[in-house]
Amino acid sequence: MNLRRRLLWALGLGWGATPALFAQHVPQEQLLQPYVGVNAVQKGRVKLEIARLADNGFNVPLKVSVASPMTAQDHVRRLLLLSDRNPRPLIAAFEFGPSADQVLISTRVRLGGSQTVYALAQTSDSMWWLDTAEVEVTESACLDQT
Amino acid sequence: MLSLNVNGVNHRVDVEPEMPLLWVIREQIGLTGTKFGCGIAQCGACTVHVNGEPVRSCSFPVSNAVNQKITTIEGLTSDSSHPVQMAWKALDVPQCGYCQSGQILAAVSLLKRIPKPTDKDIDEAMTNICRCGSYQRMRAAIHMAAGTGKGIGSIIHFAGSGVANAKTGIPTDLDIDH
Amino acid sequence: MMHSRLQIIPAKLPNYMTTVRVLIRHPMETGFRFDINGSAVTKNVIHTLTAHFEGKQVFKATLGSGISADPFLEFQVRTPQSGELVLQWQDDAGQRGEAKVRVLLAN
Amino acid sequence: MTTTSMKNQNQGALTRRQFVVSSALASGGLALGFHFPAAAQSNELSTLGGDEINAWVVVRPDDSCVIRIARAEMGQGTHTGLAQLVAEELECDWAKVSLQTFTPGQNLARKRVWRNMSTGGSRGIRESHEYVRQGGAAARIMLLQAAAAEWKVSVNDLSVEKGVVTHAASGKTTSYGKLASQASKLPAPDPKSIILKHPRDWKILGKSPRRLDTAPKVNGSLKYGIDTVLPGMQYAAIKACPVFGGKLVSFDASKISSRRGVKAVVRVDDHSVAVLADSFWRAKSAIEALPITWDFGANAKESSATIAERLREGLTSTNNVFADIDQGNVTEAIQGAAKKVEAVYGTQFVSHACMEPMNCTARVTSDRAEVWMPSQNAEASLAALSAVTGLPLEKCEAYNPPLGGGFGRRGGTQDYVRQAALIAKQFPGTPIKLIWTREEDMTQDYFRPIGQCRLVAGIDAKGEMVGLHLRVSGQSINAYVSPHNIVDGKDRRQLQGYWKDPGESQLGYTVANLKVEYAMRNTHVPVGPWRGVNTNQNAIYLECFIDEVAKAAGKDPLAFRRNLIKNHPKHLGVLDAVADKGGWDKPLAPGMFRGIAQFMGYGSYTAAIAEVSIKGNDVKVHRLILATNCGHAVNPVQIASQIEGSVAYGMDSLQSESSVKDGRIVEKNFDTYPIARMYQMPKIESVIAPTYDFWGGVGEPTICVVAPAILNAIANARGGKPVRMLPLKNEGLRLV
Repeated sequence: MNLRRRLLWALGLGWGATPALFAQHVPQEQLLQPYVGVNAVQKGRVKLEIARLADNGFNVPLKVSVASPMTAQDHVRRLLLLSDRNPRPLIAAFEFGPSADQVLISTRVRLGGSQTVYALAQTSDSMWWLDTAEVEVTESACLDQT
Repeated sequence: MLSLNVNGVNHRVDVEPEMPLLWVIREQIGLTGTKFGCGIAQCGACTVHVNGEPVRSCSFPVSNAVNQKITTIEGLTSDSSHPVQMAWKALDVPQCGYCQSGQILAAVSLLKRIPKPTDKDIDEAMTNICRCGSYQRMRAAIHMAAGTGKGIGSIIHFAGSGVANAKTGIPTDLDIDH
Repeated sequence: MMHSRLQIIPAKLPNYMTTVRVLIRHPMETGFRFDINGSAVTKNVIHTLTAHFEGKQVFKATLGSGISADPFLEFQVRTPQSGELVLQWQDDAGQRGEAKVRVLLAN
Repeated sequence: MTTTSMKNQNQGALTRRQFVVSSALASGGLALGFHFPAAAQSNELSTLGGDEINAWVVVRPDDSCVIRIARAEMGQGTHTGLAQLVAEELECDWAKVSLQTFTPGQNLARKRVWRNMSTGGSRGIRESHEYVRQGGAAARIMLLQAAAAEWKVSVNDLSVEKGVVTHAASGKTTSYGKLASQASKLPAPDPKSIILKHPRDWKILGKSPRRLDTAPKVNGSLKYGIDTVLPGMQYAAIKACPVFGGKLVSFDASKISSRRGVKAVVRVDDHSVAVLADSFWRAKSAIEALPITWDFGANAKESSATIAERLREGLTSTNNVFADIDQGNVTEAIQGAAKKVEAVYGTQFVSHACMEPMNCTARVTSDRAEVWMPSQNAEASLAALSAVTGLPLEKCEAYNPPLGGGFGRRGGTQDYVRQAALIAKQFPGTPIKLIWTREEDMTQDYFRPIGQCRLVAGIDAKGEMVGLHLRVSGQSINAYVSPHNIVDGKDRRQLQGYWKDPGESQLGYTVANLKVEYAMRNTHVPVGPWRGVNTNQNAIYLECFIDEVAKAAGKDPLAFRRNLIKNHPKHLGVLDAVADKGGWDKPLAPGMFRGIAQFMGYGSYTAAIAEVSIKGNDVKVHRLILATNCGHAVNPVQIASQIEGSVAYGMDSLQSESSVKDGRIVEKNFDTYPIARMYQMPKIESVIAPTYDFWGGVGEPTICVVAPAILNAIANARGGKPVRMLPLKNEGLRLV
């Protein structure tokens, strides 16, 4: 059961209810909860770069970096890319060993409609760090409902 | 070199004799009010006057226009004061407006031929395509320009609870200065 | 089998970081598309990509349908000495891919 | 890449300043008071000699007000309507209002302060009315605060009318032009503190001031995208593989390279080739003579017949079908009914056929890319340009003059912008104007999707419909353009107008046993939104069938509908309004027949009555009465314009068809693809029935009731024999 389905379930809209006409935005708390649990999430250290407008969402360049000394004592353990509107929220997860010296990832992602993209990093002290970026996916005006 | 008289100005153009007049007007002379729509004389967006007669310039070789008097929408009047243009403005005929240069020139030559046209005359003369469907207002504007007193324009009824709200100032009838 | 394009920018002193750029020919089929008869096209994405340097895992990516077709990834790995860098990936259909490159440390 | 060399490659290189000057000259004929950015000199938007009070409003010393407009204007009067919304709250003098548009780059530079720039889905006004009115109100509050500060009085003691501010107690007056400078320095009021005017207090809204953009449309001075002229510009004609999905293999440039004016032949992408020349006609003539080898691929086997067969299978199949509504027990209800009615309807592919063919002018260098294009969404054009050139958005700009029609073709699908950018990229610095021929336009469209619908109804002994089973089988737009928008594999969008959810496109009928299903059956033909999108086809299926059921039940079609619709008062309201104004109960002249239909789309409720006669195969539509409840009527005369236009568009649903043979579209131009003309048009009457408790759309909703109203009248004229498979020519009929 994916997260969105779980949400619908929680709202009592699970089985039998008509599905939403369009995928809905998942609120930040619910989007991050499966990964961070009850732990606090702070803004900072992570830097997410992504263009404000995307042509159709099929191929959107994205760059993310995490500031970290990357020592055995203090390094980035994991980095997650999340979408608040894709049918599957987890875009990608990256794991680094303490041998890494810096974290700088570039990739190309699919975005199902205008949304907020989240870059969530966990450092070796188990702290969670976050950066977000809003992207306007310019789909057919007659179809999109955002 | 071909010699063309467009809107009273002589132009010399170095083009193939078979080049359609449309492209000479738009690209060589630089008057872009005449539009490209279909290229096969079907839609009329490219209508100009040659010696006062409407011609679909996309299918009219430039060589046929040499030494003729060509009038484009820009040359119809210098101040949009032709009765057809005035009526077009008065009734807010254009929607997207792309076809309107051709429509106006078609209407002008209709009125020149038949000063007081009937609806049937209008149906027969106005064969240009308007994809936005401004036909009813075009018909009304032609009647207005001709002074036939037969233009129906837009017929608007207000109904439903909008009428009930009329007491609160919401208009119940056409409230325009047309 | 899929073809990949692999580019590395070898480490320069003093931080021993090698940049890896990899582009893999793969449709990254999302499972959300439909064919002409209205049947959903089976999901098939490269779900895992790892990098090993001298036999030790130095990077792991878990990918999903949110990654574009012909996935592109750029990342850094620490290469304190010259050695072999091995990239391996696997898709939902069980297909595996591998690319090896010898990293020569620039001095 | 096959590219012959380009002569005069540096011709287009010129300075920004030169360019701006020349394009300002080129657009010199624009009506005073209309400010289109032919080219933006920077990301900073000009204040045109006035003071910017906020993002929406600039006030000049002469008291004239410039209202900034974000959305595209493609004919519906969106710009004028939006200006009315701002001006109403601003309390300015409408006679002194002018408009200013801006670029997506300027919107981005100000963190999208103007929000969405797209026009589509009849959303231009209904989606933005609140924040643009707030923009006007905020500016008014700031101007009044400036006056209060100057006179040292309370803002509450001031009044304003037509931009003149009065302090009643002292008799002092001043005007917006004198206050602008001070007002522009004040902090913006808290949006939550702003109370918008009640419609009963409207002075500009609800009235019908003339459109602000008419003047340049009657003298040829309005510059559309296709009229863009840049120094050193070259013209491109393009040809894409006529079979969708096919590929470009090769072409023999040597056969045309010696033709006069031809500069280059270029591969654009994997399925299209372009010829560049110094005139469009030369480019077009050359590409027609260019030998091209295509790999048509497997889709060359597809035809209208193979597609129809696939759709037919979907009507009864148990594969890949879902029920969006399944209430009661439809099977039992129909089996147990006194009478059963069954029908299969079909609608065809149709083309947008915007009068201004697809076109785009592009200029690309290594660090700057610009496009001039007709676009329903300039931000989409900008994003496409950035994606094609690889340049960041900040180094790209898109200029969007008014469109020569849009109809859904120029929204999210920016194929023509991509093509122009791909060509221009190959000739750095040279502006390239790409124009599609009409043939290219009509065969490389994103067509209205094809569909069929099977409907079965059960009627009880009293003539009441006790069960309705409706299944649409057809192509999905979402599956083609945005499959990720299909939630849980169920493409509900194709059932637009049959939804139970209120607000947008709700089914108005209540049937105890009801099943509404969709079986997705796709084709190789590209599809997209076509003005009205799925409401057009879905209204034909349901509304024509309801007439069949009413006849089988021996009931009057209006009375039958009124009974089914009684739980939905707004649907009922427009139905009654159209029946009243259309004189449903009044006798008709001999030989004349009526048809009625109702539907909902884009947040608005619509209904129509058609009056038709038939002589032989000639169908004459004499009169159409269309009613809409669009919630708030911003500009009634413009609403009437849209209603009148929707008749032409709706009639084309009946007579036009883009058919498929050997994998490609057969109808290439207006000689084989009929478009409604003057002689076919009926007398149209608009019934505007706003209830002022919601905001609905205007540009699309009335189209969908035109065709079923006419079809129901045709069936009545033919002794009850319906036309079920469109276009009309399938039954040997034509509109005269």
